[in-house]
Amino acid sequence: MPITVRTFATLGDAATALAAERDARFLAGGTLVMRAVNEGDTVSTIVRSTDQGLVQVRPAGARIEIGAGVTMARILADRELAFLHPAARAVGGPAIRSMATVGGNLLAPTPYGDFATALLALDATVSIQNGYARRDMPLEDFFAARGRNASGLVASVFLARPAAGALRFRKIARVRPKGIAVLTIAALLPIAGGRIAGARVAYGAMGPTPLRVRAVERALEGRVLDEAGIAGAVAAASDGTLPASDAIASDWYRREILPVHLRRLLLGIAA
Amino acid sequence: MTKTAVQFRHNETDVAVFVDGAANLLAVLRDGIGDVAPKYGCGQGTCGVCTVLIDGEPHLSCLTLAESCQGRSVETAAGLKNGPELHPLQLAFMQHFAAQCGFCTPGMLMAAKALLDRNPAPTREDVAEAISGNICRCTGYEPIVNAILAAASHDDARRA
Amino acid sequence: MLEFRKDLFADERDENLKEIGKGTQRQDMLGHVTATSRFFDDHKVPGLLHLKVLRSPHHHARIRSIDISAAEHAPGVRRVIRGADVPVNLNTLLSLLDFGKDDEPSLAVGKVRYRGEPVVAVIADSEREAYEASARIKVDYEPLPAVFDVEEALKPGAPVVNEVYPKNTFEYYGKYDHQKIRYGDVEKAFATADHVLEQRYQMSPIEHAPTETNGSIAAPDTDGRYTVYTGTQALFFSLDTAAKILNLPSNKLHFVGGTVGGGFGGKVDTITEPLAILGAMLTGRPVRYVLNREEEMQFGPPRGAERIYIKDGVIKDGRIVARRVTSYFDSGAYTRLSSYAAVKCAAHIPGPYTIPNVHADVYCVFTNRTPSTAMRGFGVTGVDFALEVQMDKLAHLIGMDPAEFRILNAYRDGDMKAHRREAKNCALIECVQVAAERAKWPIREEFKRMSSRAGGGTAAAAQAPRAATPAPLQLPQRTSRPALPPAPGAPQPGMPPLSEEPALAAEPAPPRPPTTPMQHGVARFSSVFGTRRR
Amino acid sequence: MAKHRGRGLASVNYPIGMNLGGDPSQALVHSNPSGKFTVSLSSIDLGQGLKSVTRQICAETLGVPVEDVYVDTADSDTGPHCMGSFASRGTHRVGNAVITAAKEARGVMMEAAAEELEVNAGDLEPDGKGNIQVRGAPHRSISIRDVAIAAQFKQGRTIAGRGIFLVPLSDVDPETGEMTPATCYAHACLVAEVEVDDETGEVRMVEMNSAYELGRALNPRLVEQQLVGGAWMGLSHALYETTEPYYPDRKHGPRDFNEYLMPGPGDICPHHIAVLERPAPDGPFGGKGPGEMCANPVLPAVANAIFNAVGVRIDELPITPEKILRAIKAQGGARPQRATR
Repeated sequence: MPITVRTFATLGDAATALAAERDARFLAGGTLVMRAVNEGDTVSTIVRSTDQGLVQVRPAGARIEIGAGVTMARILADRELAFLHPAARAVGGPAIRSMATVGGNLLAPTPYGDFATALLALDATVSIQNGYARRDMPLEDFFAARGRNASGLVASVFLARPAAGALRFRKIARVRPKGIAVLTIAALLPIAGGRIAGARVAYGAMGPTPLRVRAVERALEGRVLDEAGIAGAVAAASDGTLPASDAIASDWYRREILPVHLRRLLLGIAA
Repeated sequence: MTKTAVQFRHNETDVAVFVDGAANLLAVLRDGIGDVAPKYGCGQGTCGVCTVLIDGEPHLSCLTLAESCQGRSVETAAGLKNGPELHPLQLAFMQHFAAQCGFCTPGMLMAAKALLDRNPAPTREDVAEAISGNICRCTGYEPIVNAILAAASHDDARRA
Repeated sequence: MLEFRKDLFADERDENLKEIGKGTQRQDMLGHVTATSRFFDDHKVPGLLHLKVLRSPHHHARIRSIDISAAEHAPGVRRVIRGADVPVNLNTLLSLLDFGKDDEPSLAVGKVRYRGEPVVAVIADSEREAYEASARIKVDYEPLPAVFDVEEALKPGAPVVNEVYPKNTFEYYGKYDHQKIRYGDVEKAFATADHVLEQRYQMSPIEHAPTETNGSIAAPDTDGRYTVYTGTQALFFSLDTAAKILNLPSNKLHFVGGTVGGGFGGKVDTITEPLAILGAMLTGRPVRYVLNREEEMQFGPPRGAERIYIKDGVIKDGRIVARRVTSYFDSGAYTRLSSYAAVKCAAHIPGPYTIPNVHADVYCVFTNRTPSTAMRGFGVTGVDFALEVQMDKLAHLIGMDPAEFRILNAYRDGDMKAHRREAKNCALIECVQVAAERAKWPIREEFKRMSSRAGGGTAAAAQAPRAATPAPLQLPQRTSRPALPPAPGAPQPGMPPLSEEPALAAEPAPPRPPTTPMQHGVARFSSVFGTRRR
Repeated sequence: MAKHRGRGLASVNYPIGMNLGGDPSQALVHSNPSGKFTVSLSSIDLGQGLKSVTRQICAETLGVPVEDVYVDTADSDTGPHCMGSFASRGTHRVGNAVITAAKEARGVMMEAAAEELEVNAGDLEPDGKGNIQVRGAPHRSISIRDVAIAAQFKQGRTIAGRGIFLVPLSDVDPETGEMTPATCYAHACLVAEVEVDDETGEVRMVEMNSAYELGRALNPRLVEQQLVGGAWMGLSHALYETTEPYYPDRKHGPRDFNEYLMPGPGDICPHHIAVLERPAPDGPFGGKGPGEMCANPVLPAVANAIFNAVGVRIDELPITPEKILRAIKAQGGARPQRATR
C-alpha cells in the first residue's frame, strides 16, 4: 500500500495522530524514517508537523530550549550554542547535518547518538508531547525507557549553558573525518577553586543507549585534572558499561580503549 | 491511489509534479522530471551520490520527502553549467582527472559547491570535511580534494 | 605525484610515438562532470515494473514448501516467479568456457545453501509493493547444519554444501580436488635449509562496494527481442549467460551498457539480468531489478577469503631453497569464478622469485556463505599479502635487509619459473631499487648494481632447470658464490632474531659438506657479482 | 602512551591478461566520409579508462589526431565480441584487437591516398595532423578528409578494419601444474611508513613511496588515476575492509557505508610514485595493465611496517586496531624494531 503523509499544524494533533496508528512514524529530518521507508520496512503513515516550536531555539529562564526539529546544521550556525558545536559536528557529513535533528538523535540506535551523549552530560530535560499533554523528564529516564514504553513525541530539550570550556567532547571513529562511533565521551567538568565540582560524564556506543557513568563522576569529584587526580576515574572508566560487538568494533575493544581515551580527554591530550 | 501535487524550483525552472505518498526527492527528480544527475547509491544516506542542494544547503535526496520540497529551490549537478559554460568545479575536476567511473561525481560536485558557496577559501581539512559524506571507490579522494582546492583558488592549472 | 624513470630500459622503448604516452583527457570526462554519462539506470523506460527477491533467512536449509498465494494477490503485484518458472534453472558462469559443472540455480529449489540466497522473485508496480508482497510469501524451511570454515568443510562428515560437489571442493581435471604445482623436491630441500619457517595467513572477504549497485533493466523490444540496459562488466559474458538460463537464441537479446559505476570484479556474475529478462518475458513489461545497498554488501558476491599456509626453507646467506604453499579459497555456496582463481593463484606461486623447489596445493572450497567472485587482483591479492609478509619474516629471521633479500631472490630474465616457463621481461629488481631510493631506504652498492636482465644474476637462479621436465632435487650451490657480507647493524646469521618469531622456525640446520659445483653446459651458472655464464 | 613509527616494504608481480588465455576480444574500426574514425567495441569502461586508452591506441596506429577518433562501447548489436573487462585484459587484449583493426583500416586509407596522389602507398606516411604525405616530400600531401571522400564516393573503398586478439587457451598439466598462465607481467615495489598507537592499536599512514613497472604508460594521467586509487584500495583492504568482521562467523556483516569501513579523505597520506617502463613484447605499444595489480603491494607493505613499528605480526586481514592491541598486550608491550636500514 502507498504510504500516506499527514501534516499537522500543531504538535498536539501530530502526536494524537501518531498514537492512533501502530505503523505510523513521525518524520523530522528523515535520516531514520526515510531510510526505513526506502528499505521496505512496514510504515503505514508518515506524520509531520509544521509547528514552529519544533524548529526554534529559545531562552527558557536560565535554560535554553531547543526544538526537537532543530538540525545539526542549525546548531552549528548558532554562536550561542558554541558549546554544542563539537557534538553537532560529530554527526554525519554536511548533508546529513542539514537534515538530522536533535529529536532524531535521541532515538538513534547505538552506536549512533553522539549529540544525545553530549546532552546527557549536560543534564538535559526532554519535553514529550503525549496527545495534547506535555510532560518533561530527565534525559537519563528517557533513555532508560527508550524502546520499551516509547509513547509520545519528542518536542524539545531543555539544558543549561555550561561554563565556558566546561563541556569536553570526544568521538573515536575508525574513519576520518567522518565515521560512526567506536565510542563517544562527553564530560561536563565544572571547576571550583581548581577542583572538579559536579562532574557529569556520559558515554556513547558503550551500551544500548547513551550512558551516564556515576562511578567516574564520583571518582572525579573534588579532584584536580592531573595524572594523580584522574587515576580513580580512569580505573572506574568501564564500570557499568554494556558495549555491543558490531561491524565497527568488539565489546572487548570498546572496553579496552575507553580508559585510554577517558584519560586523554581529562588530561586534554589529543586522541 | 492518491497523489499529491508538489511545486518547487529545479535548477532555475519551476516544476510541478504529482508524487505518491512518501516518495523521496531522488525518485521524483529521476523518474518524475527526468533529471538523472543525482544517482541512487544506497537509499540509506550513507554514500552521498544523490546529494543535491535545497535552498543552498546540501541534502541527501534519497532521504528527503519530496512533499517537503514544496516551494523550495532544488539544485542538482545538471544545473551546474551556466549555459555552455562549465562551472569552475567542473573545469577543475576535469583538469585534475578527479573522476574515474563518474558515478559519485554529481554528488561530489554538489557537496563541493555547498562548501565553496559558503567558504571560498577552504583549507584541505575543510574540503575533506565537506566531502566526508560522499563515497568514492575509484580515486582515493586525493584528486578530488585537489580539484576542489584548485577551483576555490581559481587556479585551474594547479596540478595534484 | 608521478615521476617517470625514462633512464631505465630506455634501449627497449620506441619513443617516437605521437599519441601514446600523452596525458590526453578521458573521452568520458566531460560526460562525468556534467552528469550526463549514461549509466544503465539512467535510461528512461515507460511502464517500468520493479523486481525484488525474497531471500533465505537460513545459512543452510531444506525447503519444505513455498506458498505464494497471498503475494500473488497483494496490491500492485504483476507476477511472482519461482525456480520452476526459470527455463534452465541451473548454471555455472564458466560453463561458457566449458569449465566446471552447472551448480547454481537462479532461484533456489529444494534447498538453500547460504543466507540471502534468492528463493522467490516478485514483480510489482513499485519497489515498495514488491517488498510488501515478498513479506506475504510463506516458505517452510527445515534448517540443516552449516559449515563456514574452509578447513572444517574438508573434514570427513562435514555438511555437504552443494550436492554437485559432494566433497565440498571444486573438481579439477575430473580427478583432483585441488590444483597442483610440483617443481623440484621441497621436502629434501627443507632438510638442506638453515631455517624453515611455516606460517598461516588469512585474507578477509571483501565487498567491491562500487557506488552503483548491481542492476539491470530489461524491456520487450520490437520483433520479439529484449533490450537490456545493464551495469555488467562483461557484456557478452552476461548476454550468453542470460541466453543459456532463459533458453533464448542470443540474437533475441540486445544488451546495452558500457558505462558502469565501478565494478572491480563485482559485476561479472550476471545476477540481475536473467531474472529481469524473465520478468519482462512473463509480464510483457519493462522490468527493473537493482540490488539495494544492503543486498549488495551482504548478498552480492564478495572477494572470497583465502586461508594460506606457507612453509619456506632458507639458507643463511639469503637464498630461499624451497617453498610449499597450501591455499584454500572460500568459494561460498557456489563456484562462480573461484575455480579459476585457484588456478591463477597456483600459477602465481612462488611469487616473483626464483626458488628451485616449489610445491603448491590450491583448493576451491564450498561453504555456506554468499558465493564469492572475482575482484581486482583476483587469485593474487591474498597470496601476495601472505608471500610478502612471509618474505619480511624470512629476511628478519636471517638478519638480512628486506629490500636486499628480495633483490637477491628476485627472478631474472631466463630464470625458470615453477610453472615451467622461462621468465622474461622482468623488472622486479629495478622496482625495488627505485622504491628504496625514493624512500631513502639504503641498500648496498652491489645490490644497486643488480639487474633483471642477463648479467644481473643470482645464485638462486642457478639451480633452475632449463627444460620443462620434472625437475630433480635442486641442492643449493653453497660453493657457487661467496656468502653475502652481513648487513651493517644486522645480526649475524645464527644470532637469535630481534623479536619473537613464530615457534615453527626450525633450528638452524647443521653445516653440510659442499656439493659438487655444476659443470658448464649442465646448467646456467651465475654469481651475485659476476655475470651469468651459459 | 607512545606512538611508534615503522616502515615496511613489499614487492610483487602481476600476470597481465586473463590467466591461461582463451579469451578473445574483437574490435571494428571504420571511417566516415569526412575522415573521422569510430571504434566499435562491446568492451566495458568501468572507470578504468578503456574508452580513452583504446582511442589513443587507435589514433596512434592510424596516424591521426586523437580528436579524430571516437570509441563506442558496449552495444551487443554493434560492438563485436569481447570477453569483458576483468583479469587485466582491457588494455592488453582489447588494445591489441584495436591495433589489428586500425592497421587494416590504415592500409586501405593509404591505398586510397596513393591513388589520389598517384604514388606508391609504400611511399606515404600520415603526418599525425590529419594529412597523408609523401615520405620526404611533405609538400605532396592530401588531407585524410579528402582521402575519405575519394574512397567513399570515387574509389568505392571502405576505410575500415576488423581486429581480434586471442591468446590461445593454455593446457595445464594436472600433475605438475605446468602451464602458460600469462604472456607478460607488471611489477611493483612499495614502501609504507606508518605510525602505531600502542595504547589503542590505531594506525595512521605517514607516507608511501613506490615504483611500478607497467610496460608502457599509454596515458600517464590514466596510469596515475589507477595507481593512486589502487593504492587507496590496498590500504583499505589492509586496515579496514571485510564483509564479515568476525569471519568465519557470519555475524555483524556491514549493511551500509557507515558500517563497511574504508579510509576517508582524512585518512590518506602522501604517495610518491615512480613509473618504470619495460615494454611487453606482446603488449599494445608495450603496455601492460596497471589497473588490478596496483593495490597488491600495499597490503603486505603496511603489515610489515606495523611489525617494524611495534613488533607484532598480524597475519589475518584486515589489520584492525583490535588485532594490533591484542597482539601488543600478548607480547607485553610494543617492541619497536631497529630502524630499517
